[in-house]
Amino acid sequence: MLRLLGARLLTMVPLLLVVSFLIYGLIALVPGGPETALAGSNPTPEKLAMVREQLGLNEPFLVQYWNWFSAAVQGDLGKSFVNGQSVWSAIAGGFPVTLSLVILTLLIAAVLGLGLGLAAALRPGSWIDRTATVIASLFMSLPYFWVGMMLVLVFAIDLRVLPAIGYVPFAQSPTDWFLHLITPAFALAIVPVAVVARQTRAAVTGVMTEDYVRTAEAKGLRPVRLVGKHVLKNAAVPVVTAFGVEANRLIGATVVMEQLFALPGVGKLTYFSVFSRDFPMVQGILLITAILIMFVNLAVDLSYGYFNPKIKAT
Amino acid sequence: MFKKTRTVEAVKSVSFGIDTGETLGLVGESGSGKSTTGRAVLKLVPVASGDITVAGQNLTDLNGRALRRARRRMQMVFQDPYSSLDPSATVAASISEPLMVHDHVSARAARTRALELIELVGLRASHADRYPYEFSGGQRQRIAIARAIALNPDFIVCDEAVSALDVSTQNQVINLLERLRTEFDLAYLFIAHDLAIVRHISHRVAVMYLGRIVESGPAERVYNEPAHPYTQALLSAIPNPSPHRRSERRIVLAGEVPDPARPPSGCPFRTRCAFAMDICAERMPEHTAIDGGGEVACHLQTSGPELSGAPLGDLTAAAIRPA
Amino acid sequence: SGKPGDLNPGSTSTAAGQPAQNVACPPTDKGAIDKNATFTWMYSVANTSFDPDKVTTSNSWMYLFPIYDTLTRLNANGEPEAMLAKKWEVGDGGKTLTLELIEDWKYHDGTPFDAKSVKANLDRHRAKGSFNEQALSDVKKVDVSGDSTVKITTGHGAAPLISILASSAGMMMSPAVFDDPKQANMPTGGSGAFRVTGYDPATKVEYTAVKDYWDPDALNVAKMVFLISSSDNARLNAVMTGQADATFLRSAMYQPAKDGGLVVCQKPSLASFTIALNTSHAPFDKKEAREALNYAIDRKSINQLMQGFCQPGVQMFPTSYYASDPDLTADKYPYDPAKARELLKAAGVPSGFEFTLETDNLESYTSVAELIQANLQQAGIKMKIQPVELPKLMENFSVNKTADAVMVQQKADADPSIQIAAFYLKNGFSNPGNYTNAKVIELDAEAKAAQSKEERAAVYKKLFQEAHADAAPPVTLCHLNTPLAMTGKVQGVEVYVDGSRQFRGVAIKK
Amino acid sequence: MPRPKKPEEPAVRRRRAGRFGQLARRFAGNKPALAGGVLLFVILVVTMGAPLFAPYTPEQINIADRLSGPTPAHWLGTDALGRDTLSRLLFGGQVSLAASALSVAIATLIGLPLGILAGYVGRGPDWLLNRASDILMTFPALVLTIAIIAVVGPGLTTAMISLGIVYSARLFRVIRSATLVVRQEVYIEASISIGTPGRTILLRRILPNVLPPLLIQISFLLASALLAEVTISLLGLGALPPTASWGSMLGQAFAEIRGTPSLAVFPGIAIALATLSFNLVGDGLRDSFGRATRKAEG
Amino acid sequence: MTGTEPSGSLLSIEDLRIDFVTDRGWVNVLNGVSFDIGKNEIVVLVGESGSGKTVTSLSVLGLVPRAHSRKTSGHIWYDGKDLTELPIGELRDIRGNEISMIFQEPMTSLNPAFTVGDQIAEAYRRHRGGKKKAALARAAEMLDLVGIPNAAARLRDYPHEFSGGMRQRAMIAMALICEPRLLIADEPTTALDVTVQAQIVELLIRLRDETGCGILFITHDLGVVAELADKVVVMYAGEVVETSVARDLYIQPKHPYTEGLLAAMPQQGVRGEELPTIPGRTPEPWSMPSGCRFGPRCSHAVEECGKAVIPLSVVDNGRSCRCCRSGDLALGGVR
Ligand SMILES: Nc1ncnc2c1ncn2[C@@H]1O[C@H](COP(=O)(O)OP(=O)(O)OP(=O)(O)O)[C@@H](O)[C@H]1O
Ligand SMILES: Nc1ncnc2c1ncn2[C@@H]1O[C@H](COP(=O)(O)OP(=O)(O)OP(=O)(O)O)[C@@H](O)[C@H]1O
Ligand SMILES: [Mg+2]
Ligand SMILES: [Mg+2]
Repeated sequence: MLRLLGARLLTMVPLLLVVSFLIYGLIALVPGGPETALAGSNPTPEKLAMVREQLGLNEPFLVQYWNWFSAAVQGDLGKSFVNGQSVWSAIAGGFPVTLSLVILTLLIAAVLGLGLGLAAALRPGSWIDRTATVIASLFMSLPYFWVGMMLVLVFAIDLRVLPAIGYVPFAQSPTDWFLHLITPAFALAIVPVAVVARQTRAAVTGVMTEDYVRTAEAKGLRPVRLVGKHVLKNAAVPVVTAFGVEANRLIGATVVMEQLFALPGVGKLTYFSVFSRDFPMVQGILLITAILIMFVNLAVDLSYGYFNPKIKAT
Repeated sequence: MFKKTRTVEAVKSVSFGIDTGETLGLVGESGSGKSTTGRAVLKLVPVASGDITVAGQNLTDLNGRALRRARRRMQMVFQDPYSSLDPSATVAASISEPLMVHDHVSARAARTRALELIELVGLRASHADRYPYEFSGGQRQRIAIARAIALNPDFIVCDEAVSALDVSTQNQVINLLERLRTEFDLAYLFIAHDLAIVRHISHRVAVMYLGRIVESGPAERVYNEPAHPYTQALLSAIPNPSPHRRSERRIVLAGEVPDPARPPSGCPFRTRCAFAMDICAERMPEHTAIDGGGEVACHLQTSGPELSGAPLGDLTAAAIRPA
Repeated sequence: SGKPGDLNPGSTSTAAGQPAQNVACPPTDKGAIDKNATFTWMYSVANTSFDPDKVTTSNSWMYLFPIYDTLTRLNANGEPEAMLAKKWEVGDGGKTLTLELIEDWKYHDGTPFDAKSVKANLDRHRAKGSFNEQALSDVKKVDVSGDSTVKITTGHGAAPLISILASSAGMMMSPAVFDDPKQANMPTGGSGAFRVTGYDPATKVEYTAVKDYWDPDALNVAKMVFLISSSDNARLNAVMTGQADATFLRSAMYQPAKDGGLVVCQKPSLASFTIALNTSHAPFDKKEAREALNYAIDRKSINQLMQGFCQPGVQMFPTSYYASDPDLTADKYPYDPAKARELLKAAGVPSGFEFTLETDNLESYTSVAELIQANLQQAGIKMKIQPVELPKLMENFSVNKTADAVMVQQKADADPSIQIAAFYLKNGFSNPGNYTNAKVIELDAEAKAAQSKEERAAVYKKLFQEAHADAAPPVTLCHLNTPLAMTGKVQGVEVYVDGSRQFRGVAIKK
Repeated sequence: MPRPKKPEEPAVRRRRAGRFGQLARRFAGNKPALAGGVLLFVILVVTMGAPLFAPYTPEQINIADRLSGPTPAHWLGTDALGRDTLSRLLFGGQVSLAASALSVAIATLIGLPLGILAGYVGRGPDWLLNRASDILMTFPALVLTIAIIAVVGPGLTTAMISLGIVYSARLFRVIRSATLVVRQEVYIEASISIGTPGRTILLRRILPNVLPPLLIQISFLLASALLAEVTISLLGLGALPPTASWGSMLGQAFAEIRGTPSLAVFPGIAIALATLSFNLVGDGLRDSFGRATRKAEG
Repeated sequence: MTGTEPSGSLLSIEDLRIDFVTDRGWVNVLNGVSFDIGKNEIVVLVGESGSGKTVTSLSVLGLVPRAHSRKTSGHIWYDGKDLTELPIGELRDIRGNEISMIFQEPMTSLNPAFTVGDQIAEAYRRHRGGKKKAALARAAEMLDLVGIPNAAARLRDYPHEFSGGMRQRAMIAMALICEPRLLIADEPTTALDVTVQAQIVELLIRLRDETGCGILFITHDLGVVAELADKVVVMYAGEVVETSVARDLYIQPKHPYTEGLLAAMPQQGVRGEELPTIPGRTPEPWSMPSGCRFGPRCSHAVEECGKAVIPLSVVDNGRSCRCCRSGDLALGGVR
């Protein structure tokens, strides 16, 4: 296991190198440099030139990349063009918020999605199944930000039971943390809930028809154990895969959601930096998210080995 | 046709030849390399060393276009009737494929020929535009056979062509194969694990174990006077329908087939052989000619005390204990 | 007319269905103030720096006013008031300004506030590379005479300085921290009523009141928090749920805010919607073409679209401002597509022309652009809309000078001269086509040297007449009126006529 | 005495139909799928026939009649500029659907041939293409698209092309693994043994058999792409005004969401219905193909 | 009705009729299946693919997928209880305990996600309780009994680390761990090599001799039948067409279908001769012929065969047959 992990981590290194190169190049090689953003509302050509010089934008591209990358490896992602803040600390500041949001979203997706999927799969064709399928199809079709907006109107503005915006750290007040995040998390979760429910239903119904489930049934196992042990572990791979894909997608969705809910997370930072052409920030965010996604993918891959020993063997 | 030379080296130094109009049965346990051998003959798997000669033409060094051209002389019928036909192509399209590829005939001409072939294998022309899933296993196998004979090949490899079928259907297909063989002077390499079927259809039989041919020879000789302990065991394992012979002892081989990736030293069969001697672990037995025709690779025949080119026949009851 | 008026039942309007022009925000009730309260303001755009020399846009001043007191101050009505300079005097034929400073005040880091430090600040502000360099470009030297007197000498005239010193160019920062780059993120050398005690650049700034502020009447809360969200809905939601105390509104949010029980107050401002033209791109080099553009735009419908929050106007500043020509009212350019077509003929483009308008990609800009697009169509002018983000907009228009025209919200600067320079003078930041008009240039210089406000007003009246006669760019569309929405507890918030956001004296009711 | 009942008549008459005919029959027998298909058809007809159905032109401004709720003159009301919501919805559908079709088409153009190539050829090309898709999959699609637009400039086409490139990695994976499965099917080996050239095998044997997963994936990607279009337009990075798209309509509606909520409701419903129809069709295809495959397996 | 119930019978299936729902609506899959299994008896159920052997065996333990099927008549008597009517909880107590099952596909019948030992021990813990350790020890014993060397160590292997023959043995170990009174083996050898097949058959016979359990052995290979059967039940198209003591069936089949099956056995053929076949193919469940289901393929068919439903009737001394001509036909057996 550790060896496998090590090997996988090693293969991530060249991947990361290519990814970082693309990220840097994509942002830095575009015509019209970032200096205008920096030079203020009435820049003079001299001022622009000065800024270029300060940013090292006059160096050859490869040198620029290498400077950036070697600093990044040492944990220095540079400074914001806009406010001079360290990119790393800006990301680190928003990270707990986004992580909270994503985790809560995935939790909702897990509870509701698995619940709906299992309920549907255990009685295929029943009204439970049909209801769950309809809910899943509907959830899958609603634009999440639209749902978020509607939820705010109802729960925050009309009913005044939930806050409309903002974030409270978990450490400060777990209840407030939850109350502030539940609306955006629920809105973000609707698609994952649908995906996980559908995936679970498909996987579980698939596994339910497997010969080994019949074997287990022939042993006299009761349904709880039958499903809880024999079915779930085998159905887990596609479900976990779906979670991985959704986690990836969520990172994009938080950009919109954190905006609507004024959450001080990485998503909001992304929006803010992209629109203020804060290139070091954008590069840093893309790099960090790429690494995160790599780790999510790695975790998903490694979980396959647990759920299916045969995969581990190959 | 195949000359009686060392024609094929597949799996591990496997050699045999087949004459025009002849059927060679290839039997052995699962994983013994039967399919690989069959596929190697058609160069469907890379052949590391050795020669394959069809009608004097050496296939070994052929590649690309030349190999594709050579393939019209030899065809294959696969074991699984459910997966050997493209589910998205009609029966007529599947049968026409070789015609279009090799004879570059028009689609219409190919279709006409396909209809003839469909009739030839005992289906109705009205079946031509159906898809494989609409057919039973036996019918599919007929379609596969129609495709195989479309180009009038010299030689067909039947890889477990009837194993997946019910007895009655199995017999229908065998009858069809026999009819076609006599009609078109075909040669078959007939791969099967059902020894009873092989006995019925084969002129000669080769027995494989762990990637090697351990015994070969005329079918009658091999079945009546097996010279290799493994052949003996195989034959005794054939379920016998006659209730009268129920009391006969059966040789039950101990243990499992070794991992082909790590075969035992010396004779591959020695780990399960009741006659294993010291030498069996040391040296690979040579192929030795045997009375009644054929060859066997067993130290009992060369280094053993008792046998020497004689069939194993009478010894068994006394010497082999059930596991 | 019907519909829009119906949507604004509270309006006192007549024809165009406009809301009342002046709705005062609740004044401070000295007796009912909670001195320990926190005031939370929510804004759309983040701060760029806490160093008045390192900010990149005047938008950031809002974040700096609580920290740094300015030498002078412009009150909500745009009138100069005493601040760190308790008195001033223009002398030497209008060329010098002498400031008399308050005493017994210290920077937050303990450095005494004195004339020496003021000189140091002013010199730093006008140094090369400072954001305020241009605003103070006319300053020739700063002299210290005594502990609390400073004399500023200018090249053309000192009058503009009085209001310029109320902007970032007049913000005072402890000289001890001048070279400390950390000030950009955590200022410690302020001179104002608040210190920054929490900062999360894209999200919020937290201010805590300083002890013994020199003007105790101007400090009524213990804390201020500025939250940032560019989502209009999020901001309004925050105030409606009480998570924030106040925010500004876009026109579409006005009615819902009132319906939601919020206090909404407003006043005309100096900010305007304008279309800046690149006169090097034909046919904008032709006066007739520019005139045609003015006639082809239906300013009233824009105001309707903005629910009455954008008063039609045809000159840079509203007529209510001293630097304007009161006679240049909106009816100087009635909506008249036929006339526009004629003018196009005169400009040599009888079958109209095509151009691309770049504008901010916010919905409030693009819908105005769409309306204009439809207007211009009537006159045979095909306008393509290209929404881009603000930095890109500036880059395309002012730096690379590739854009034909841009539509922006023009904020008032500290002094009319700055805005005039940007649009009417050679190499002006918003004048990529280098449009020039000799008379305007002459009048601009005259205004700078004028001694009194009245004198300046007269010069500016002439200047804008000239500009109008030449249909000088930009094409002013309307003067904005951005309301504030706040909870019932908030007092003392004022709408500043120059569009700046200042919360001096804000209080929360007990 | 046991009296065996006469075997029941088959419920559905056996009909001569090709494989896709069979599929269509199964699809039609699946109620949700059929509903999805009909819905999709209706959506396509009304949006593509917008010039016929729309009561006004989508850009026709009437500021005096702005923000009206549903009225007899404007069934779905008007927007902030007084434009007819129904007409904009119909024309906007063209834009949104075409945009998602564009990104999916790009994804298919890249993902399908490369997926088949990687799956069929294996070895070096497979390794290389896999790494390339790894890299693409490492970027969060939406963030990347926004970043690209921010530097290149807005426009639906740019957005959808970049989205299509990101999606191509997903499609590549699906096609590649489908090809891997098909590739080791015996009928492929049969074709090789016949002497069929590789090109013909790819086109005639592999391609038709990876169509099922392709179609399924395409219908789901269309749904994703539609939502992405909406998100991008919502952020003001999508369709250029005055062109309506469902996303830009929703974006504009958000500004008025309190005053005129119906403005947000109708595009929301249109988006939901279109996505729903894509998903239902995708599900239906999967079920139909799934059953066909299962049946083929015996 | 079936013949008289042997008093010593362990399990008795009576007129079982099951329908399945398919694309084409409800189709009949089992039609009046009746036979008994005695204590210590090996009953072999033979028939072509799709004749209903598996459905019959699954219905004993109530494992026929409920959602797609319905029982329209019949009983399965065991210990005085009708298993088809037994509450599911009680049936679960019988499953794997008193009656256990081995399935057709050794490759897929073991759960790939758990170790072999875990899966064998699971059945024991379910019915006998106790510590996991004790159950594992018992599982090792069982693996040893079915002839897997180094059993204790192999418990920790996953199914994919076993060969087909070993997996089938593990399945047998699992089935036997609670010492069932009836073992149902659904084609346990079909997927295996001849030599392994022989091992398994030997093993089952030995187990019957040692433990005295009844065995219902399902196969389509008449050859295997002769090796171990006490009694043979022949099925065709969802119906039992003939039941007989094994030896008699071979010497003198009573049903033309049995005759055809016996003749078609490859062991019967002589090289060069055309192999005997039964013309036509088995009817699809949705288009069953009326009257005798074998009628259209039967070379002895007369007009009467197509008319009425033919009952399964006793012909002589414990044999029964579903043929209206069973009295007048003299059919040939094994040569
Ligand atoms: N493509 C392949 N890659 C790796 N190993 C293979 C491949 N094909 C066959 N083998 C191995 O080669 C050996 C011989 O396999 P082959 O399929 O020829 O056996 P067989 O005698 O036909 O068995 P069966 O009766 O099961 O068909 C086996 O051990 C098999 O695992
Ligand atoms: N779940 C199911 N749904 C519909 N039909 C079914 C189902 N299971 C079995 N059948 C049908 O019931 C009939 C009997 O099937 P069964 O599996 O009992 O045959 P079998 O005799 O065991 O065949 P084999 O020798 O192939 O295992 C077949 O026609 C089959 O198609
Ligand atoms: Mg094989
Ligand atoms: Mg079966």
